[in-house]
Amino acid sequence: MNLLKRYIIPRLIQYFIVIFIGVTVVFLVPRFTPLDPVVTVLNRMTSYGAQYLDPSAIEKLKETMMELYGLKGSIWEQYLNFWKRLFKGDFGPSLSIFPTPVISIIANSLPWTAGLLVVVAILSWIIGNILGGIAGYYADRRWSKVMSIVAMSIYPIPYYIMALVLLILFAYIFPIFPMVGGYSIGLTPSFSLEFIFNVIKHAFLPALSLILIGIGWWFLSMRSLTSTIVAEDFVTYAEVMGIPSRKILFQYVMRNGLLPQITNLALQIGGIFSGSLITETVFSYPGLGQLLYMAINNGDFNLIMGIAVLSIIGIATSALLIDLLYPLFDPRVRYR
Amino acid sequence: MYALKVENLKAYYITSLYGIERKVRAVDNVSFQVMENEILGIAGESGCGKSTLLKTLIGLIKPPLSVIGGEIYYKYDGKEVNILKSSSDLKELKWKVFSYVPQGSMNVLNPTRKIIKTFEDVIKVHLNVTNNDEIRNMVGEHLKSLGLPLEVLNSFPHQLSGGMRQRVTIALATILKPKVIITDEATTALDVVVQRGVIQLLKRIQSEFKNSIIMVTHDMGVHANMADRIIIMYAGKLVEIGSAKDIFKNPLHPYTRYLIESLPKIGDKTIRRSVPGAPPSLLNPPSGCRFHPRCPYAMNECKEMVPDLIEVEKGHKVACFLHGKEVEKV
Amino acid sequence: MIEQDFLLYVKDLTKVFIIGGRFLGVKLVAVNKESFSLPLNKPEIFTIAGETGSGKTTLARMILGLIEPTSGEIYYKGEKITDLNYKKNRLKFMREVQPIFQNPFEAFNPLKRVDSYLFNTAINFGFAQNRQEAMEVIDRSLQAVGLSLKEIEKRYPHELSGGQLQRVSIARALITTPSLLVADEPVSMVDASLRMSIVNLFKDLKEKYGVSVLYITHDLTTAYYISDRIAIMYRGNIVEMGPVEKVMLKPLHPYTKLLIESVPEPDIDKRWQGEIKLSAQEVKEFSKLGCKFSDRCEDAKDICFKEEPKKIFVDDRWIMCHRYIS
Amino acid sequence: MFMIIRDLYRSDKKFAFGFTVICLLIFLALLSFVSPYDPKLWNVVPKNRPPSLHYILGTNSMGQDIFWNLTHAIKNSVFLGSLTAVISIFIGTFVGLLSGYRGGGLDRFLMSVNDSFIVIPSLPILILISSIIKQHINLILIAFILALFSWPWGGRQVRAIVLGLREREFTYMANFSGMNTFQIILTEHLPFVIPWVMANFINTILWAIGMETTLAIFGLSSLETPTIGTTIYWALQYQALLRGIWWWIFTPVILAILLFVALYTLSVSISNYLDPRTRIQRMRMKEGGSEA
Amino acid sequence: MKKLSIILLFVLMLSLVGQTVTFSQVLPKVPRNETLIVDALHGRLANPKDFNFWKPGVSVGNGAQQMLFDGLWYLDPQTRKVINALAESEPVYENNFKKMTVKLRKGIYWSDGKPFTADDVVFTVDYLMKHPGMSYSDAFNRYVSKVYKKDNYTVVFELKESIPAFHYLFTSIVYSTCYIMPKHVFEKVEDPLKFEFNPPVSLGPYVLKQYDPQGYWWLFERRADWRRTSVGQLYGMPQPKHVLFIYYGPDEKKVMAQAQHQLDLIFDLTPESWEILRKSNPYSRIWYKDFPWAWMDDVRARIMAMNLEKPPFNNKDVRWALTLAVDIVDVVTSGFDGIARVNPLWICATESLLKEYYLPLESWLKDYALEDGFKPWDPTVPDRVVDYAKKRGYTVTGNPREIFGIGWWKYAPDEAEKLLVKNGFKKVGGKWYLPDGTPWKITITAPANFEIHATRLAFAVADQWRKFGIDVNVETVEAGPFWNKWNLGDFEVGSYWQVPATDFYTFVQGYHSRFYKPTGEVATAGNQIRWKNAKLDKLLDDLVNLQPESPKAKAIVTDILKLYVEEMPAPVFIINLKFNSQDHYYWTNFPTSDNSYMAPVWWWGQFKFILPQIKPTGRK
Repeated sequence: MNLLKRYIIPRLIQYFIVIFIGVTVVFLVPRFTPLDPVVTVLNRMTSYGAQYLDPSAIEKLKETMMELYGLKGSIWEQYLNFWKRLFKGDFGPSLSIFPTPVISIIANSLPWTAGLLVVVAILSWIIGNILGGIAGYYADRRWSKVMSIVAMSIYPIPYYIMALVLLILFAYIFPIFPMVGGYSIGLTPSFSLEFIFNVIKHAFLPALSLILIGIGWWFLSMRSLTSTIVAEDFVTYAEVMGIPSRKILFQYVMRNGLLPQITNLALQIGGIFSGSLITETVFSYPGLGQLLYMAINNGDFNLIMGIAVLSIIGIATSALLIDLLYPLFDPRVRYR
Repeated sequence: MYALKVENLKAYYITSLYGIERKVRAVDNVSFQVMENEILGIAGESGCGKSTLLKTLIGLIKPPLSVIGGEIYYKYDGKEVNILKSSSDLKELKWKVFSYVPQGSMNVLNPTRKIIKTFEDVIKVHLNVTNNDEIRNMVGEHLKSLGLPLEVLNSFPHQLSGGMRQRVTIALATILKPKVIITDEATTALDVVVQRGVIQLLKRIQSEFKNSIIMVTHDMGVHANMADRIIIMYAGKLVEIGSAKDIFKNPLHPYTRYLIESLPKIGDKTIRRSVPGAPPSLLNPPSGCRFHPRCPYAMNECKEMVPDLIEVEKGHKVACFLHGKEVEKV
Repeated sequence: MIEQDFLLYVKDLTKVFIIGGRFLGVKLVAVNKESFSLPLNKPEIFTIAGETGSGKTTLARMILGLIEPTSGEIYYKGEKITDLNYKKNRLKFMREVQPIFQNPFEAFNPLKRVDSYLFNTAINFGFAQNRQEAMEVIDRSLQAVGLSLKEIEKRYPHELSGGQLQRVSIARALITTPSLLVADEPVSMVDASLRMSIVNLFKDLKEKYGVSVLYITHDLTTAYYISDRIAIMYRGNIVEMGPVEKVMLKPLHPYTKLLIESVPEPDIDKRWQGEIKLSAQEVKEFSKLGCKFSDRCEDAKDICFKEEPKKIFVDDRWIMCHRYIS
Repeated sequence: MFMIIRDLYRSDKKFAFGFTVICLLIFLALLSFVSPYDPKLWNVVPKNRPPSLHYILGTNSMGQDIFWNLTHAIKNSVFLGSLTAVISIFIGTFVGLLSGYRGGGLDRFLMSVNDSFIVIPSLPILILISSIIKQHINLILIAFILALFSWPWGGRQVRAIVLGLREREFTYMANFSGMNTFQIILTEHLPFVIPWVMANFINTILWAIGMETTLAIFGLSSLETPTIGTTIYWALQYQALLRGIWWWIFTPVILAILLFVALYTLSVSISNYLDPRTRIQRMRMKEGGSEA
Repeated sequence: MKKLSIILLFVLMLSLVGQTVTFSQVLPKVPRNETLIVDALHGRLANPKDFNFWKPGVSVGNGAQQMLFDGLWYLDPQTRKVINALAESEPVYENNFKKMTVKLRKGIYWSDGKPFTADDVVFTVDYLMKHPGMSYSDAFNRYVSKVYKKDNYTVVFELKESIPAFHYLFTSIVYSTCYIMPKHVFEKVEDPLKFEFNPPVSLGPYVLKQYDPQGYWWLFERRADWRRTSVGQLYGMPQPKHVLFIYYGPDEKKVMAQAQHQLDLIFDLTPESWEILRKSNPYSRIWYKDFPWAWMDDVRARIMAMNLEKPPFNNKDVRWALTLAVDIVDVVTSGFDGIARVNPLWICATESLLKEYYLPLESWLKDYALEDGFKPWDPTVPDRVVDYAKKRGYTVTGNPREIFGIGWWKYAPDEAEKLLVKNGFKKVGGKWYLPDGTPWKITITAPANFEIHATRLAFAVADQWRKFGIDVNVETVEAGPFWNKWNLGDFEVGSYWQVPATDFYTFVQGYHSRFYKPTGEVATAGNQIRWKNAKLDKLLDDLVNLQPESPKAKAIVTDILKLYVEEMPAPVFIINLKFNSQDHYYWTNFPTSDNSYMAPVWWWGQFKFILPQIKPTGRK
């Protein structure tokens, strides 16, 4: 009870405030711009020459659409409506592919995004941190320096180029991996071995490209974390005690270095809801990122809001969870 | 019979930072012996080089600290081993022949592991025991003999009080029953009652195992309570060595005298004075006797020549021109 | 109003901290309904002594207005400190009450020149209008601690010894000509060989300038050496309080006795015999029922474990122990 | 200043490397002022020429000299990054200092705002904003938008450090010296935060350049202004990769890597140099004083 | 870093070697040689399973309108021929265009076996009228007073007013049209806005076999009863057993896919991508066998639209001056490597329209003079482009006038200067100043990423005007904001595609001043340049009451074109280019310049009529 009152409730209040401010900002940004989804849709229709109409009929169409899209009324009314709907878990219909509900569009793509990005986040976290920890602990060795230089050089490569080069290499010149999609055409999604293997094969290049960049980042941050931990008394004392360096590296240095990285990992996993735009573009991989980009281009407020709200809730929630769960990882926070 | 012998040890900090080079003569030409079955106290102000001396004794010589000259011999299986010569010997000696209790036990235990894990690590390395139950029994026995509760083994360092952590560290340092236990200000940050407990623990360990303890602290009260012999260091040099009785009853060096006389006592309100002036910089130590700028008896020769450590009485040595005219040979 | 007769009057002061992790935090009564006072007209050195976690530093910080009490009041010359600490009055209050901190190397920002604090104090409190005037004021108070502006001008903290720095720190406090110095462990980080220079200074201040000193320490030897009265704190309570000669030479409370016996004396003829009981988990003691010392007390009775003893006045001192009640 | 650089240059290999590369890049950026071609104009040189003596880094499909365009790109990218970093660091540091020192309600308020900006998915919102204001976009505007999303990270970090400093004795000492909030956070706390701020500053530069590149790849940057990002954009537009015009596409990539490595190593060594611990150590070494 | 670049260089070297490597992987389960793989127009779709085309947000270019739906008529812009699909013949108007009778084709069946009858057509119109928010709902409500069937294969529309072009609502002219719904499916649907029409019941010769829930591909299978469709009746069996519509992603990937013969038809590439493909796949072809390769008979052309309400663009002389300050050959060669057909008039210079409108107007153009007597027409353009092509080493076969257009406006900076000076502009130190003395700055608004040719035209023209001495800035704008700016008139000069072709009749109606909206309001009728002209109104009033393709109507169109030249409201530069590459590896006989039986367009509904005419090559 005391714990609840003293810690959890204030933290929850802050959680809701942060979500509230975040969502409000995201709600307002597109609306304070000249973007008009109705005009966009109308234009797409007329520019594809879809409707051979007397111009006066287009006027009428415009009216009808305003009505249907729920864009009538002041921003304030729209804002209230938005929250009302949100509490029911409804993001409304998509405006660009009216009237498909935003939630079903998101639900359709989310598993792909989540599947790829969570695996990638965890893999690159593990690999990057282990390599970074080793390189930081043996900072004076030649190979450690080479590793650092490689990581420093891979990390800043614009991701698009990295992805494209991988694609050209392994899907075109050596056509080992497929160029498009989440699984082969003609296969039906199932839990068969064939299908799972197929999915992995399709996800391999997207994952590889993301992991390469991810490793670079974790490597660099872990290496610098390690270099401070190495100077801590308990590491020196372990050395004085004659404990072998491999053990010191893993049980003393990395164990302590990983703690702050857990928070970062949680934030990263919380952030997957906005998808990975470039990966999806280059590898034509299913996911939320491209949907969001299309939504932005088409002024699809509801879809933008849907994805952004999920993303905000995702990050805020994982920050909350990691705050609450952190004591499980760090005994220092548990007992003090 | 000595357990540890230090000869002409010179340990300097040689640093080069952003283009400035400098040499701090933290330990300058120091020789002494630690006998078997004795408690040797080392006293001195902060910055006198006593911690540096300990670092070299446990082989923790990392840049910028480097040993310029001298020897450190440990007795091991009846042989003399110079740890400055061979790093594999040093590795062999660690924890079996000498162990170390550092200052500030807060930071020397891995904050994310339970205490027992650290015991396991130490035992696995040095004794080739791999069975965790066996280790647990061993450690349990040891703690029991030291009068420590067994629950500490399943605790994280942060769950323990400062005094308990310090005692756990002592248990860790004595688990392999080393010949020499080196402690660095092991009681300084503790409250008096706890300090008393820790001192008594060390004393009991010493009387049980008959090993040697090197006890570094600036607290003369602690030395008075524990030490068999005491070394007084000043600005990187030994100025006086003698039995506890000699030092307290008959201090020869003016610095030693100041140290003892400046201490207030409960029940005694007579005016006490500090040692005048401030400790010297080891970067540019004063010429001659390093104490001469603060010494009321300073003579001309004190400013120019360095007095050698000479034996005035049996086992009582002092480096002061008031007591002998020998000049140190470099 | 009784509180107007005192320089400092502390009444039923309590501070409760919540410490520890987010899940398993413990309520910790750092100071438990404590009262004491310093006389207005006769300057004195009043020592609060105790071990780590006894609440003495918390007490000092509450008096300085750095943390807020959970309950109880502190009066300075009859005015409530909580009122004095509102923005407007804060400067006025600080002019009267100044702190001396534990670690002189911590109390001066290592990246700033030492004299900047002196100049700031002199100018901010209106004792000088410009740098020129300030120099005089500063030099005067530095002289009082046996230093001069020349010695410390443009020096960084690391260029001075702990003793010198602590004297600068005292000189800074003196600039505002305070009536009360709150000195929190002022010598514990100073080398033993230099300690007496500081301790003697407090004596001088009291005698020459009529400054009262609240001396907070765990070092009983210096406490005995300079103080007029002493309060021994244990786990948030003053267990014994009275004239220093009485309390320290004839301690009545078992804890005071243990404490005084545990001071290692620089006398090889007075080595300790036997062993003492130590507690493993101090935090638990704070929430203990009854007398907080009962677990360690050699002749604790049943009542000691159940009921918190009341304070009584015995032999010139206040004491908090069941043994003396009846 | 010059002395510091000289000392650093001599004693710190990392600094020497980073500084040399940065100087080289700055030199290239300065060359842009004597560039013989206006980077906005097309068809000023023959198209698609590989590197040669006459065209050091070759020419692109729009008839521009890659080397001279690159000098502009460096200037603009570094300007963009620096401006973003200045704004972002200024806000973040100030918020962090104030929030950490004052605590209480103000802290809760500032940190709620801070966290709200952290949870907002920045890339989509950046794309949204820049796609809307695309037509007005210029480097300064991009810098402001990027700064909007980068300050909270620094703010949190600074606050965390200040929370530790707030309880330190010198803060109390400053308080009892009659200093007010702003004096305390600026003169007492800021110096401790500076190494983080420096590291953050350089990281923000790198982040901003990277972000601009990402935005540019989607055509959302100021396309007529040569930057590392827009150079890549045009190279991709003209399929430089598949057409084998490698000198066009790899030049900005290598430049990005060089800039990153140089700034990263500089950030490590500068923040090490400004670290209070090493600063004190250094002061001690200059003046003498005790240690050991 | 060095290593990395060496590796990448190695990659590029390999890419030349690797071009011939073929690997079947996109379709492991379906025989490749029986499948046609088509680039999906809209890219990835977020609602791939929704085939209820009559909802406003559903896109049909990714296979639905080509494979599944069918309409009454199609008008092929390449040949200007009308294809009677579901209708048996062209519509018959009566009662001064207030009644339209349609005869339907017999023997057509839905893919679920139900016959197609007049009921379906009547139902479609009635149903849409009843459901506001559905496409065409507003249009039908505006025009139709009654629709009924006369018999099972005759439908009668009674209209509220006289509309000679009402049948255009059911004619696929440029992109899409009102396709016919299956009555037996939709009559059970209560809220069509929530209905997904999946699985779709098709009237076209294919059925949907499988689709990617993530919206990257759709696989269609030929109906066993393909004979019971309009396509089967008119052209015979569609050749591919399967058709796959797939979105590969950015151009690079489309190029790689076609080089591996994994993508037969591409929607549109950049010239550079086409260059790569041309060199790496000998089977790839667009339209012309040689230079300029591209298909240039699209139904829109690229203009520099000026907002005529923003000074100085409200001045005819300024507009003419800006036109004459442009060297079109320079624009075409620097911006498009010479791959372009110049398009001087306000109607697309397609293969058929060149003959129909341009050639008859040629002598008028030659004689046309500005007010000061300057004759702006320049017939030398095609020859100059050919010269450029030869210099570049390209071969050009065929008539340059047919390929590159019959001419454009002269590059005459002197005359341009004269026109400007006349209006008070000043040129000082090579820079132009407005009459009020401020430097002349023009901002060209161009699409950012979604219309690469428009963007390039903007940059190329900007280049020309800068050389002329005007400070030009090109702002590239993303799709969403671009539409907004475009429609609100928030631009000075906009680079866009905005010229009618076969749809001239309906297109120009929007320029009638009745529909005029001032800058700042949405130009719903399409007059984004805010052109208001009394003469034009008069011509339009006449046009609207004539049957679209009648000779009288054509005469009025010609008058409008002349008026346009006089006013020069927005200079038209080139016709849209399409690098819609075909791979002749598995399939051949796609429409090309030497076999131009139909527009080579896979994103229009009429693509279904190409399918029976292509031939397998027999390669496996």
